[in-house]
Amino acid sequence: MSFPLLTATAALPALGAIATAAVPAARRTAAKWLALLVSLATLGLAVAVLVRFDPDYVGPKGNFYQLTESHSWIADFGVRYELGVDGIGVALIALTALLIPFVILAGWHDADPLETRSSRWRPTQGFFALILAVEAMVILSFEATDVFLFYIFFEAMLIPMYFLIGGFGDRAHKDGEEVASTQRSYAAVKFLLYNLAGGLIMLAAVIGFYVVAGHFSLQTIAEDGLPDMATSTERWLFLGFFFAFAVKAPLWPLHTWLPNAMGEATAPVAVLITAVVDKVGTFAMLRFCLQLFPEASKWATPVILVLALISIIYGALLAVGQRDIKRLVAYASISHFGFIIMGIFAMTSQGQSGATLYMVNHGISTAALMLVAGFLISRRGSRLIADYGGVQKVAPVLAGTFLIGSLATLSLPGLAPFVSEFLVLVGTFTRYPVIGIIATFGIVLAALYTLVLYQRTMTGPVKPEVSAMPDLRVRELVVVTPLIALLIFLGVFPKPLTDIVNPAVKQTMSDVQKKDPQPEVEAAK
Amino acid sequence: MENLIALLVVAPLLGAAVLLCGGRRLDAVGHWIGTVLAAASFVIGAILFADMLGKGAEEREMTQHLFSWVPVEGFQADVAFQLDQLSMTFVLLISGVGSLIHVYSIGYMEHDERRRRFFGYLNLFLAAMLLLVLADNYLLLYVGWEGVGLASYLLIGFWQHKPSAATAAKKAFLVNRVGDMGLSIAIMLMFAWFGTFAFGPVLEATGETSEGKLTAIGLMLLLAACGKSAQVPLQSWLGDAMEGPTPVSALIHAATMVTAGVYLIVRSGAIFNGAPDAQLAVTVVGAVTLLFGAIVGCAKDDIKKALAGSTMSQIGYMILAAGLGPIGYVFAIMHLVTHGFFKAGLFLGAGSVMHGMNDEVDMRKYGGLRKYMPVTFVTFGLGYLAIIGFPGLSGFFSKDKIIEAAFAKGGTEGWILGGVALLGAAITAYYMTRVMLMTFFGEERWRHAPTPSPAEPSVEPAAETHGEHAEPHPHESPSSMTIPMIVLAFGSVFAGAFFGIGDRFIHWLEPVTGHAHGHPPVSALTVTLSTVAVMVIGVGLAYAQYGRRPVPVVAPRGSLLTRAARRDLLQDDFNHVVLVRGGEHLTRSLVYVDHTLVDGVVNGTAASMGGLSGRLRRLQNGFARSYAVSMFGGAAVLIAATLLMRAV
Amino acid sequence: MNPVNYLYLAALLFTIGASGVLIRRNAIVVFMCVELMLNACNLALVAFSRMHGNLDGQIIAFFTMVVAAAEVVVGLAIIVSLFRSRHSASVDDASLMKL
Amino acid sequence: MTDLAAYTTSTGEAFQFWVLGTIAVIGALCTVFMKKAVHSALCLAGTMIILAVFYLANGAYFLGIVQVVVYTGAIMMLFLFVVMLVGVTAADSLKETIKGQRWLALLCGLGFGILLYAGIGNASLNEFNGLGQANAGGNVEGLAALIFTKYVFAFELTGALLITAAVGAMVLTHRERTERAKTQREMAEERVREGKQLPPLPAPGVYARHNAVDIAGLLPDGTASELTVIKTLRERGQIRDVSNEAINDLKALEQRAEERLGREEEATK
Repeated sequence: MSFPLLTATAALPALGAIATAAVPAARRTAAKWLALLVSLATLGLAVAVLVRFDPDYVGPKGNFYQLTESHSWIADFGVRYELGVDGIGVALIALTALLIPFVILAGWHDADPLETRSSRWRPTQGFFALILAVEAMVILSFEATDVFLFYIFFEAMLIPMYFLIGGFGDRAHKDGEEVASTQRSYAAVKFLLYNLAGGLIMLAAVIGFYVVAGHFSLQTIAEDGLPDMATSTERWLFLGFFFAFAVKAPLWPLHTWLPNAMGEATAPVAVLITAVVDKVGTFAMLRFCLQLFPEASKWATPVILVLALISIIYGALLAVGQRDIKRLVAYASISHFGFIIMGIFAMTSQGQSGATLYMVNHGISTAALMLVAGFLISRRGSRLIADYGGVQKVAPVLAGTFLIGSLATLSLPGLAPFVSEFLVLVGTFTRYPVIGIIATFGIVLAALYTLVLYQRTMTGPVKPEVSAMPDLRVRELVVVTPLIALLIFLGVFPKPLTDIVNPAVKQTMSDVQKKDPQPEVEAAK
Repeated sequence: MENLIALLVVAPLLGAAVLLCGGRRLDAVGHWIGTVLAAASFVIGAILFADMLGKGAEEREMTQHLFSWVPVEGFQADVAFQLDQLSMTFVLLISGVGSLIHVYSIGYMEHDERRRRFFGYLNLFLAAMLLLVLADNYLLLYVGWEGVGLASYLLIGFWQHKPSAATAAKKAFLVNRVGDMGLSIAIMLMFAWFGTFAFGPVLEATGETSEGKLTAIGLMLLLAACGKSAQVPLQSWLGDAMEGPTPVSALIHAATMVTAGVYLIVRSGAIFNGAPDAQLAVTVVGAVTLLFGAIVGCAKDDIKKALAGSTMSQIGYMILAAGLGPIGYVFAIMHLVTHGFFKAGLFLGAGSVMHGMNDEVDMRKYGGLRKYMPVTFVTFGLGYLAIIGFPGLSGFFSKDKIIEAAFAKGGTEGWILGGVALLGAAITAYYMTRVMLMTFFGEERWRHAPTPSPAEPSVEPAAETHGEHAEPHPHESPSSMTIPMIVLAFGSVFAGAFFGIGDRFIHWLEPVTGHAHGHPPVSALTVTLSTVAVMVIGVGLAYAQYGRRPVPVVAPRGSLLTRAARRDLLQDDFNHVVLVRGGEHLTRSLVYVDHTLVDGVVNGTAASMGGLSGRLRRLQNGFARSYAVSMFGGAAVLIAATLLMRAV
Repeated sequence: MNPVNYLYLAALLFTIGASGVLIRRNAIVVFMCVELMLNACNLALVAFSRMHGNLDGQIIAFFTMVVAAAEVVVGLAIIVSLFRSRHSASVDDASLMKL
Repeated sequence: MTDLAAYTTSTGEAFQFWVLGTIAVIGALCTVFMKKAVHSALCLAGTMIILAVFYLANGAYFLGIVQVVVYTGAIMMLFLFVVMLVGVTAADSLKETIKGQRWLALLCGLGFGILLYAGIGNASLNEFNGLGQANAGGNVEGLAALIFTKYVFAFELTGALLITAAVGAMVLTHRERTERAKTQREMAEERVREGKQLPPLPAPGVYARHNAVDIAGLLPDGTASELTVIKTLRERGQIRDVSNEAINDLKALEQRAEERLGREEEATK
């Protein structure tokens, strides 16, 4: 029994959350630093996981999960505390552990007590403790190889997110006086209800799966193969799982909670939602829907692909129509999640590798764009695009970083998202040409909404309100620069990532018994 | 020697990185760094060129494999370069003209406090463009392809405080994106059918696939070319792109970037050879754009927009030639190079004129400038003679060849295309003469004209430093600007002769593109003579209209065609009505739908649930007796159940 | 005559008592109806014991009586205190369970 | 009674059953449908006595006696006491307040009865052996033997239950005065402090045409004041309201006065 690395990776932020919450109210700064250090230490552990991880490892009896830990938990129902990672999980754990420090750093002052009396005091400790709690749960749900264990954290995640969204919003300024947003609690409740609804349906499916299989363990399945179940049963269970993940992802038409949540939450929390928490949904589609119910997945593929396609075009079009910066980014994310889901269900190795890369890249790019947008908003105190203009002349660095974030969002070649998006498109195209071609319209629309956003906010004559706007501060530069560097590096040299992901994807492909369509002309290589 | 290839790209890329991340402390030396690095890549290109000349015609191609870019099951994209004669030609053109324009910009942008960033963008452009022509597979080419798009976006919108500039930049990028869509679909098709998208394998595999598939790929590539090279129907962005600083217009929107489409088609020649329909489409697009651009060029009073129109039509020539297949490839590239020289020269000339005239761009407020800026006059004049195809100058050789090739296509197509090309030549001569006369001859209309005209709000910092917006004082530009113009003038005078005489250029490119000698229905001599003839006619017309009579300062209303041409033949209006308006309506209605329908369904279910529970609540009226009734009924039901059980 | 008739009679009385519980509003009368139901049960029990020829049925009936007595005592006490607090013996007035 | 072991009973018993059974049913129905609680109680008592007779007829002598003594003698009297306490004459209307309650009740009762009959009907009740040997040693002894041997535990429990019930009843009903009674002065001060009804309550029948105890006196504006009737009557709701008549009389009086005045005015003209 070696050192339980995975448990440690998840336990550290959990303990950190408790410690942070325990810091006395007066010592606010101490709490911040504590949270930051914990998140950095977690990042260190995640790096350790990356190092210990061997892409081409195949365990005994074809159990491809690594760094496994397994203890009996609720023996009566065969629920086990069972952890293990494959390439996809490792990539996403790394992404999560990487983003959280930036989120904390970006939200450094978001939870400070307000100077004006107009709004209630918001406990700083709670903010950072909740963020760490979310990190712990997300990491655990990436590690869990026991369906029930996964379900627990998949649901528990909602609680801290609910408080983060409902408790800490933008500090909207109206003629100098701070006013609390009325929409915020609505957004938080909406977020909770949508995800709970999905979760409940999933719970039924989880129990159903136990009835069929007699256990919850993915590792057992990896070793002994799937339990045989009737086609109809498999399809029902698949739908139960998929619904929950589609809400979380979010897939059209279950998306409407995201714009509210991202619009009302502070930028760091919005990043937490779209870049970290939602990834659990898409990840779970790969891990559970495809591996537990391969036949049903293939059965549902056409419908899901069409929905994903709708998400892509629809999200992009709505992003064009937005007047609120953060909602715009939210709809852009919906469009991108459409790409991810499309790549997953295209059932080609390009598509699925692309989708996995896409999860990572979208996490980074959205974080970059959203955080810079957050800095911008915190300066002017308004989320409306119309309130900005000519920022580029006042704060060139801010504008530059914002532009790079936008270019990443429209997946410009040379930046990370391009690789994944193109892989997804190619992977889809080889099996479903029409859908692939329609999806390419998405890249034109992406260019439209990002560039319109940049033009309206950054260029043109300087608005008097923004004329005194300061450029990025050191703390903010520290947040943005590494993200941009990462975007460029992964865009030019994504090989390290693909090396980790490819074997896992190959495994998934074999689980669903799908082969890539072969080109009819075998060109001279 | 191969290892040098990467340096071609790396040098300017390094420059861009340094300049853009360097911050203000580099403002003093920024432009020098940029220029030196651009020149460096030219020098490397020259070295490689010399080395290439040393080898035999067949083993001149060299490749460099850097690293594996995106390795996924069956999908192998590498970062690898391929340098053959075709790429070499472009490398020299790009880095050469590019360096010259760097030098020119030192003077031109002197008064702009963001000059450092300007040079950073220029370097970025060079890097992307070189990557485009050096890539050995379509995906890497795509990177360069969008990279130049980005650079052009940044440079067109360089004066971002001008809303017009920002809009033009966005427009350019979007229209290009439509073309890029074509390119990416083409790549997907290649991957789906050939399992690869590297030049070599794909072009070999063309022999084994059906003509239909080749046609599909060809049309997608054509769409891409249209976007990048401003061909109908995606040409609308080029005119607005003139919002950028003039050096940008010269480098990107005249000499290099806009010709990328031609490169793409010539590079994919094997595909087009296998798909006659696609070729026909290419020629048609080329011919139409040729006339379109020429007509627009006749109507514009803005000197840069007039030149932009001519660029469009000249690229139309190239596309037309490229569409003709092996007969035309070489001439397309040849015209591309010569055009690179004289059009860049013309733009630099225009820039120098504007520099001397407080950035006035309306030719109706010029006139008689030849005594004030002699150097500009001479160089501009030589470029003018070159472009109208004055015998002996470079334009003459390249354009004449294309017209020949067009006739050589044979059949009615041949006649039509040839005729169009001839007509184009005539119109070219007409509008260029018009520009020439309005600018450098005639009375000095600027003396009374207050500048800048309200139509063109001159908010360039350069203009502000010129101080009072009173009567301009035309003056010759500094040497840093004139020298590049002189060099380019040399090029535009002698390049054509150097290439054309003895088919040097054909022998140079033949190994790559292949070449077939066409047989025009009429003798080459006839074609040449007629070309000269129509040229003379065009000049004569223009002289009759603008040389004899004085030019009105305020543009006359003009005929219907003229007014349409002034509005880019209503292309923008069409786009606005169909795309922009329609798009706005679509998005607005969608936002509404999302809020009411998609969201409403969910909220509706929630509300109905509430109502239902409200009704159920009524049953709980709190009266013990009604509870007793239900209990009693329950008991009865139980008994009934047991009886039934015993019955069955 | 077949002694089963006693059972029929018991059933009839029981039903009448039950309906009474449901219909009447006066708590005291409701109580009486409950007593009626209990008595009907007793009658049935006694008849059964006669049929089966052992005394267990009577024992149960006996216990029923005792429990009934206890129930009546407590029930009436409740009624009295209820009447004291709200000056009414109607069961409908004690409808505080309504939301 | 040793020859009871037969499928049919003696004709005497049959006759008794049919006569008394009918009366019992009638009594039960009256219990349910009598307007006044007292009547219901009496009818119920009658039914119970008839049941006692049936017990005797069924060989349950002890139970028969107990039924008469305990049930009819004790419990029903307890009922009557409570009825007194709550008010004999308080007749509650049989009018239904809850919508559909009555129909539901009757439906349920009917269905229930039918079902019971069906149940008894197809129950296999063919073996019939009288209490001959069971009662051989005397019915009471037989019961005692069972109670104190087989059912002793249940017996103890019921004893405990009875005691608890008795105590409970006391707790619920009996209110012991813990503090000393207020003196008149204290009450007066209290009244002043609370500022309600300082003078003594008005006497009943004041300003009214009657002066009976159960008629509320009228306030100067002619409305009846419940305070003038004693508490018990008030709580039984036995107040006769004559305020309207009084007010009408007042109106008539005024009208007559006006008429007379009107006539005098004409006379002055």
